Amino acid sequence: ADAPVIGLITKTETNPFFVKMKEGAKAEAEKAGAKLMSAAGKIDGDTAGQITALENMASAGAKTIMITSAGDAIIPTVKKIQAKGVQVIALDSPFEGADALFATDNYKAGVLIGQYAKAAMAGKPVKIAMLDLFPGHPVGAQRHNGFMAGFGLKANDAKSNELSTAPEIVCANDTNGDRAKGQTAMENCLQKDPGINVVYTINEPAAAGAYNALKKAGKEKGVLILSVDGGCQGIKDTEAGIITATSQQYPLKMASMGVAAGVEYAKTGKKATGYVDTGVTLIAKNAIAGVDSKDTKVGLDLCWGKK
Amino acid sequence: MNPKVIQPLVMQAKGITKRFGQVVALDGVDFELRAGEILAVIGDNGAGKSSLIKVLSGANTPDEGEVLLDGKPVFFRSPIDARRAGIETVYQDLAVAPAMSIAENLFLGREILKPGFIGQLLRLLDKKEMLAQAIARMNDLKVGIRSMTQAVETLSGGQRQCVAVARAAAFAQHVVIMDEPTAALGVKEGNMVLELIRRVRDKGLPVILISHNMPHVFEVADRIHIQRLGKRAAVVNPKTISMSDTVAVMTGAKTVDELPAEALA
Amino acid sequence: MNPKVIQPLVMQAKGITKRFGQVVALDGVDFELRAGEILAVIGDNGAGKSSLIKVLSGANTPDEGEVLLDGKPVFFRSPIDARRAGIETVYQDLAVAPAMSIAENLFLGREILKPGFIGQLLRLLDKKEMLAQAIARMNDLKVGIRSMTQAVETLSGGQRQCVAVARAAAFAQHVVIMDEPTAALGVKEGNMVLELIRRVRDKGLPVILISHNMPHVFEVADRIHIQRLGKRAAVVNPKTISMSDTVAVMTGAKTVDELPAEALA
Amino acid sequence: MNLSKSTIPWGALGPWIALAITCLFFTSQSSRFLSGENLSLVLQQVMVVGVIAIGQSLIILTAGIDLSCGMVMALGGVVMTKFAVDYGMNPYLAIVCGLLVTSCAGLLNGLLVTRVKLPPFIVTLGTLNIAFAITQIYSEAQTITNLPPAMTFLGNTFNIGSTEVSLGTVTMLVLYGLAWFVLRETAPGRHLYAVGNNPEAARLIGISVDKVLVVVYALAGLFYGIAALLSVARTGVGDPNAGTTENLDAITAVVLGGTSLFGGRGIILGSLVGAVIVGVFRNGLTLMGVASVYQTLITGVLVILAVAADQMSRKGAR
Amino acid sequence: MNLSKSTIPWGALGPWIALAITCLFFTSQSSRFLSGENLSLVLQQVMVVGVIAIGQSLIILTAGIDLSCGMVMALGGVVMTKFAVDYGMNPYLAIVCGLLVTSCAGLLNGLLVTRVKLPPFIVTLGTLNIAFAITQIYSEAQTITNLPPAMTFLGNTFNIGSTEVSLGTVTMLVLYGLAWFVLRETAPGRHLYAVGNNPEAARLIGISVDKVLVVVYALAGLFYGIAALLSVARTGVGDPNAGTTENLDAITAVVLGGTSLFGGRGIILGSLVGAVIVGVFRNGLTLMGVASVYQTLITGVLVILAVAADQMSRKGAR
Ligand SMILES: Nc1ncnc2c1ncn2[C@@H]1O[C@H](COP(=O)(O)OP(=O)(O)OP(=O)(O)O)[C@@H](O)[C@H]1O
Ligand SMILES: Nc1ncnc2c1ncn2[C@@H]1O[C@H](COP(=O)(O)OP(=O)(O)OP(=O)(O)O)[C@@H](O)[C@H]1O
Ligand SMILES: [Mg+2]
Ligand SMILES: [Mg+2]
Repeated sequence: ADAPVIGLITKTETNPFFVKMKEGAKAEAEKAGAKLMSAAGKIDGDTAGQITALENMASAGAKTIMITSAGDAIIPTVKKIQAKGVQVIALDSPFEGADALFATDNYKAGVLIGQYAKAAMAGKPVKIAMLDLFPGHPVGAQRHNGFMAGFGLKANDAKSNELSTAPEIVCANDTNGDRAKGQTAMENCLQKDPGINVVYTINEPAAAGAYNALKKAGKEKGVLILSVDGGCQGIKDTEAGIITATSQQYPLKMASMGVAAGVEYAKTGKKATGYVDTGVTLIAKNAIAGVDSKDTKVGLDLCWGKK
Repeated sequence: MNPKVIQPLVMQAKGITKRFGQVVALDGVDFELRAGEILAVIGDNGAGKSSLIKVLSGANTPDEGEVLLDGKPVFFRSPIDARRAGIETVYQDLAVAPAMSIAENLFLGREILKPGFIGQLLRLLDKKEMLAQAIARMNDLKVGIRSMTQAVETLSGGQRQCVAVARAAAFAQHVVIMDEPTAALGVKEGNMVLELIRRVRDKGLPVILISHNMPHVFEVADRIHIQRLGKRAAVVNPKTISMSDTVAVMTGAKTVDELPAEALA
Repeated sequence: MNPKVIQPLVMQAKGITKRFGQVVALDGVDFELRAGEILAVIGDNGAGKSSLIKVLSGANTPDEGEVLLDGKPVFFRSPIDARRAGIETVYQDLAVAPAMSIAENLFLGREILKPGFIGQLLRLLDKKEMLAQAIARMNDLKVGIRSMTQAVETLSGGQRQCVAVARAAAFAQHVVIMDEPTAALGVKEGNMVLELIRRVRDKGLPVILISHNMPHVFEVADRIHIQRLGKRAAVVNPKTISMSDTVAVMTGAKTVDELPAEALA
Repeated sequence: MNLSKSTIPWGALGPWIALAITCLFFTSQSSRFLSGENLSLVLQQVMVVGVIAIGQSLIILTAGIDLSCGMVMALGGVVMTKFAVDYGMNPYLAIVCGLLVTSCAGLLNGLLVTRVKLPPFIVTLGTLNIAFAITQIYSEAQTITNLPPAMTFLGNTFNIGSTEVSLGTVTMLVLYGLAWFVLRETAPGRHLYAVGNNPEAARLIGISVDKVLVVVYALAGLFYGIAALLSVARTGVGDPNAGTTENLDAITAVVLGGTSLFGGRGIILGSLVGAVIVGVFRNGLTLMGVASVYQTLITGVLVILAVAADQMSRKGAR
Repeated sequence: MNLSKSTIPWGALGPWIALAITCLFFTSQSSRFLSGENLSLVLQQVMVVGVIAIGQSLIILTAGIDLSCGMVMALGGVVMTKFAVDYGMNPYLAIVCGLLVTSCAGLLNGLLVTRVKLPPFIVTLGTLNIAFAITQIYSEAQTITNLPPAMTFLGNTFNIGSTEVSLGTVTMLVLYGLAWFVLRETAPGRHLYAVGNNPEAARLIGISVDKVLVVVYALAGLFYGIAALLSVARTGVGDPNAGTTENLDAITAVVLGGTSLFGGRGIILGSLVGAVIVGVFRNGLTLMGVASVYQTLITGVLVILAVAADQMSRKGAR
C-alpha cells in the first residue's frame, strides 16, 4: 500500500514555534513511514489560506490533517472534509469539531508567569508593560489574560479574545511577536512611564527586543521580563538573565502525537479523540519560594529549536 | 452676414483677469462675439489666447471679471456647464483619451444610446450607429483614416487634430471655439477645416478661431481680436486692414491709435 | 549654396518600409539629404513624414531598407546612436519632460558639468552656467518667457515648441531634423525659427524641415521632398516650381510625370 | 508621455496564455489536477478574492488603488453576521445592512479622493486602518457563529454531471459577466475608461470626473460587501480576521490580469484570470506535495516566468 | 494627460506641514513627547524604514514600485550575520557580502524590468516571494545571535548635550543628504526624474532609460542592505522575520512624503518626513496610553486628517 499521507497546516511558516513543529512532524513521519505535506497561512490570522490548504490537502489525498487553527472560520471546511473520511486533529489551538486536540494551555502558560511575577515582586508597587501580539488574536488574548489572572488582577476568562486592562498596567502595545517591534514598543513604553518594573511579553523574540530597549535605557536591572514559548533561544536568554521566567510549551510533542494518530488511523481506521494537554512548564533561572518552577537546564533539555 | 447690421452679442467677457502664480496670463481682457460671425483671435505665443478661451469654455475659472452669454451673466464652474449651454471647444492640447478609439473619442460624453426604454435606462451604447456616424463625420474632413476603431494614440498628429475638430463641429448648439485647429494639418486638410468653419457659421453658429496662420485668418474671419500681453490690443476688420498692419499691432510695432479708423471693427 | 554644384549626400535612405500592425506607414521610401541644404519634407496628414524622420533619427527601426550617413550604412538602434552621430531632432509630439524646468529640458542628456576633476567625476551640474546659456538660447528665439526655472508644463503651446527647437539647434553637429517646428508658433516666433534654420544651414549643417506651411517651405527650402501615401512622390526645386503644382503633386492631383523637367531637383 | 504609457507590456491575451502555461505545467505534474472536482475547488477558493478584484479593477482602471478592500470586506462580514445573530435581524435584511456598510466605506473613500483631493493610496491606507479597528472593536475580536442558513446559501452546491459547482462560484462568474458588459457596452463604462486614461481630457470633454470616481469607489465597496457574503457563506462564520491577505492578492490578480496601474487600460475578465492563476498555483503546488516555504519560492519564480513567457511569445509574433 | 498628472495634490511643503500638525497635536497631549530623549528615540525607531524608503523613493520616482524591499532587507541581514557567526568571516567582509546580496537582488529586479519588460509590480512580487523563501530556508527560520561587536557598531550612541544620538540615525540622515544632493545636483539625478516624468521623451532625448532603471534598482538594493545592517545593529541579531511590515511602511512613507506614484515628481527628503510621521504616530499614541486597536483607528484617521489639513491650507493660500 501507499505510504499514508498526513497533512500539517500551521498558522505561519516563519514563527520558529511552527517551524519546529513542522520539523518534528517530518522526522516522526519519516520514522513511521508516512508522507508529510505541509502548508501555512501567509500571516497569523489568515483563515482563508488555511481553508484553501485544507481543501487542497484533502484533494491531494491526505487522510489525516493536523492544523493549528487561525480562527473558527475553518470549522465548516473541517466538517466538509471530515465527511469525506478525513481525520482532522487540532494542534495547539482548539476549535469545535476537531476529532482530537493535542495542545498546550496558553491561558495556563500566562497564569504561571503571572504567579511568578507576583511572587517575585513580593507586594512591592508594580508598574506593568504588556507587549502583546496584535488585536483579535486568541493566543494573544489567552496569554495576556492568563498573566493578569495569575498576577491576581481582574481579567477576562480563557474564552475571551479581548485584552483586559487594569490600573497596574501603565502601557500596552503590539509587537506582532517580532523582535524589532518589541524593542520599539518597549522604548515607547519607557518614555510613557520610566518606572515600569514588570514586562509581560507575548513571546521570546519580543522579550529579547524589550530587553534591548531596557538595556539601552540603563534599566535592565530590577525589571522582570516574563514570556511564553520555551524555545531554545528563549531558554538561553533566560539563562543569560535577559528573560526572568518563561512558560515552556512543546510543539514537537504535539506534532509527533498527531503523526502517530495519523498513522494509527491509516492502519486501523480508528480516529483519535479527546484532549491531550501536552503540558506547560515554568522555567526560571531563580526559583522563588511558593512557585513551582524548573531551572534552565531542564528547560534546555526539553526545548525546541537549535540547542 | 451683412457687416452693416450690428449683430447682437452672443458672448461677452468683461475685465477678465487670470493669474498662474506669478504669471498674469490675462490682465483685464474684454471680449465680444457677435451672432453668426467668425471671430479670429490672434496674438504672439503666450499672449493669453488659450487662457482666454479656457475661461469662456469653463475649463478655467477667472480670478476677476465676468462672462455673459446672450447678455446674461453666466458662471461656468466646469466644461460641463459650458457644454450644457451649447458651447463646444477644440483645445490646443487636444482633449482626447489616447487609449480609446476614434469613434469612442468622437462620442465621449454624449454617446448614442440604443433606442427603446431599456437602451436608455441602462445607457447601452449603439456602437453600430456611432461607428457609422463617425465614418460620415471624418469623411467630411477627407482624412484618410482607415479604421474608426483604431486607438487615437496610433494616429498621426494631424489626424488626431481632425478628431477633435470633427467632434466640436458635430455637437455645437450655440458657440464653437477652436484653439489652433489647423496647426498640425496639411494643406488639403487645413482647407477642409476652414470650409467646415464656414459651414458652421452658415448654420448660424458663431465661431471663435484662434490661429497663427494669417492667410487662414484673413480668408475666413469676419472680425479679428488681437491679443497682446494678456490684454486686448484691438479688434480689427480684415476687409479693411492690411495683413502687415495686423501683424504690427500684434507684435507691438504699432498701437491701435496709429491705425486708420476704418480698420477697426 | 550654389545649386549648380551637386553637393555630396550627407544622409540617404533606401527602400525604407515601416509597418504598424496593419498600417503601412512607409512603403519603400527613398530619401536624400545633401550637404548644406535645407530639405523640406511635405505631404498630407498621415503621409508618413514623421515615421520617415523617426527612422532617420533612430526613434523607430525600419522593417526593411537601409540608412546611410556620409555614404556609410548606419544602424541606429536608439536615438542615442543617432545623437552620437551628431543628429538632433525636434519631434512633433515634443519630447519634453513636463515636470522639469525649461533650463533642465534644454540640457537634458548633455548637462553642463562643473569644471574640474571633481565636477566631471561626480557629474555635478553647473546650474548657473546652464541657466545663463538657456536664457541666451531662448532670447535668440525672442520668446517672452519670464523664468527659465519654470516647469515646461506651465508654458503655452508655442513656448513649449520653442524649447524643443532651441535644444536641437544648439547641439547639432551633423544634421538637424525638425518635425513641424513652427506649427504652434506665432508670426513673429515662426519667422525667428525660419531665421534660425537659415543660420544653422549657413553654419554648414544640413536641415530636414517638415512643415505644412507652404509659404514657410518656399521661403527657406533648397529642395522639397514630397511624401505621398508612404512613398516619395517627387523631389522638386522650389525656385522653379509653382506652389500650386507642388500642392497638386502632394494631394495626388498631378503625378510627377506631368511636371516640367526643370521643376524636379 | 502617452506613447510610453501606451506600450502595454502585458496585453489582452497575456493572462490567458499565462494561465494556460501554468495549467499545462501542473497537469504534467499531478494527475489529480485536471479533474472537474479539483478545478471546481480552485474556483471556490478564488471566489472571494475574485469578487474583491472586480471592485479593485474598477478603481485601478481610474488610475487609483484601494488598500482597504480586504478590511472593508471583513467589516461587512462582521456587520451582516452580527446583525443576524446578535440582534436576531432577518438574515436578508442583515445582508443588505452589511452591503450598505461596505458601500458607505467605499463612498467615503470616493468622497475623500474627489472632494478633499487626497491621493487614493493615502485615503485607503487610512480607511484600511479604520475599518480594521472598527471590525475588531465591534466584534470584540470574536468570531460570530451559528449563522442562519439563509446567510450561507451561497455556499451550497449543485452538480453538473459529476462536478460540484457552488452557488458562490456562479455568483462570481455572473458578476464578472455583468462588469464586463457594463464596462464595454454602456456609456458610464466608457466614461470610466476615459477618466482613467486622461482625466484632464475627460473633464474638458464634459465628463463629470468626480461623479464617476465617487460612483466607482462606492460600487467597489458594494463588491467588497458581496465578497463578504461569499466569505461568510464559504466559512460559515463572521470572521473579524478575514481579509488580511486579500488586499495584496486582489491587486496582484488585477495586475496579473493585464490591467495597468496607471489607469485606463485593461480588461476586467483579465482580473478573473489573474485570480484563478493565483489559486491554481497554490492548489497545484499542494497537489505536488511541495512544502510551504518552497511553495512560496516557486510561486515567486512562476509568477515572473508566466508573465515573461507571454511577453516573449508576443515579441516573437511581432 | 500631462496636465492632469501634474496637479500635484501633495506638494513639496505638504509633508512638513503634516509633520508639524502631528507634532503639535502630540505635544498638547503629552508633556514627554517633545523631549530630546524621546525624539531621538523616534528617529532610531524609524531609521530602518527610513533607509528602505530611500531606495523605494528612487524606484517610485521612476514610476516603478518595489514590493520586495522588506524581504530583500531580511535576506541581507541573515546573510551578513550568518557569514560572520556561522562561517566566522571577518565582520566587515560579511557586511560587504550582505550588501552585495541585496544589491544583486535589486539588480535582478532591474534586469527583469528592463530586459524582459515586465511590470515592476509583478517582478517585485516575484522577488518578494523568492527572497522570503530563501531567507527562511537559508536561516532555517532561526535567529542568528552572538554577533561580533563590529556588526552592531551602528547601534552605538554618542551625546549631544544631554541627548543621545545613535550612529544609525546619523547614517540615515547622511544617506538622505547624499541622495538629495545627487538627485538635485548631478546629471544622473536629473536623468532619473526625466525617466520617471516622461520615459518616451527621455528615450528620444538620448537618455539610456534602461541603464538608468537598472542602476536605480540595484542602488535601491544597496540601500536595503544598509537598512539590514541598521536593523542588525538595532536588534543585535540577524532576524529572518524582519522586514514583514517594512514593505507597506516604506511605500507609505514615500507617498506621505509627497512623491507621486506616477513617477517623476517628488522630493526625497519628503520620504524622511513621511517615515518620521509614521514613527511619531506610534510613539505619540503610546505616550497617550491609547490601546492598540484604538491606535490603529486613530492612525487611520490622523493619516487622512494630516494630509487633508495641508491640502486645505494650500487651497486657501491659492
Ligand atoms: N497652468 C499654468 N501655469 C502657469 N502658467 C501658465 C499656465 N497656463 C498658462 N500659463 C502662462 O500664461 C501665459 C499665457 O498662456 P496661453 O496658453 O494663454 O498663451 P497662448 O496665447 O495660447 O499662446 P500659444 O499661441 O503659444 O498657444 C503664458 O506665459 C503661460 O506660460
Ligand atoms: N505607433 C503607431 N501605431 C500605429 N499606427 C501608426 C503609429 N505611428 C504612425 N502610425 C500610422 O502611420 C501613418 C503615418 O503616420 P505619420 O505620423 O508618419 O504621418 P505624418 O505624415 O507625420 O502626418 P502628420 O502630418 O499628420 O503629422 C498614419 O496613418 C498613422 O496612423
Ligand atoms: Mg495657446
Ligand atoms: Mg507627423
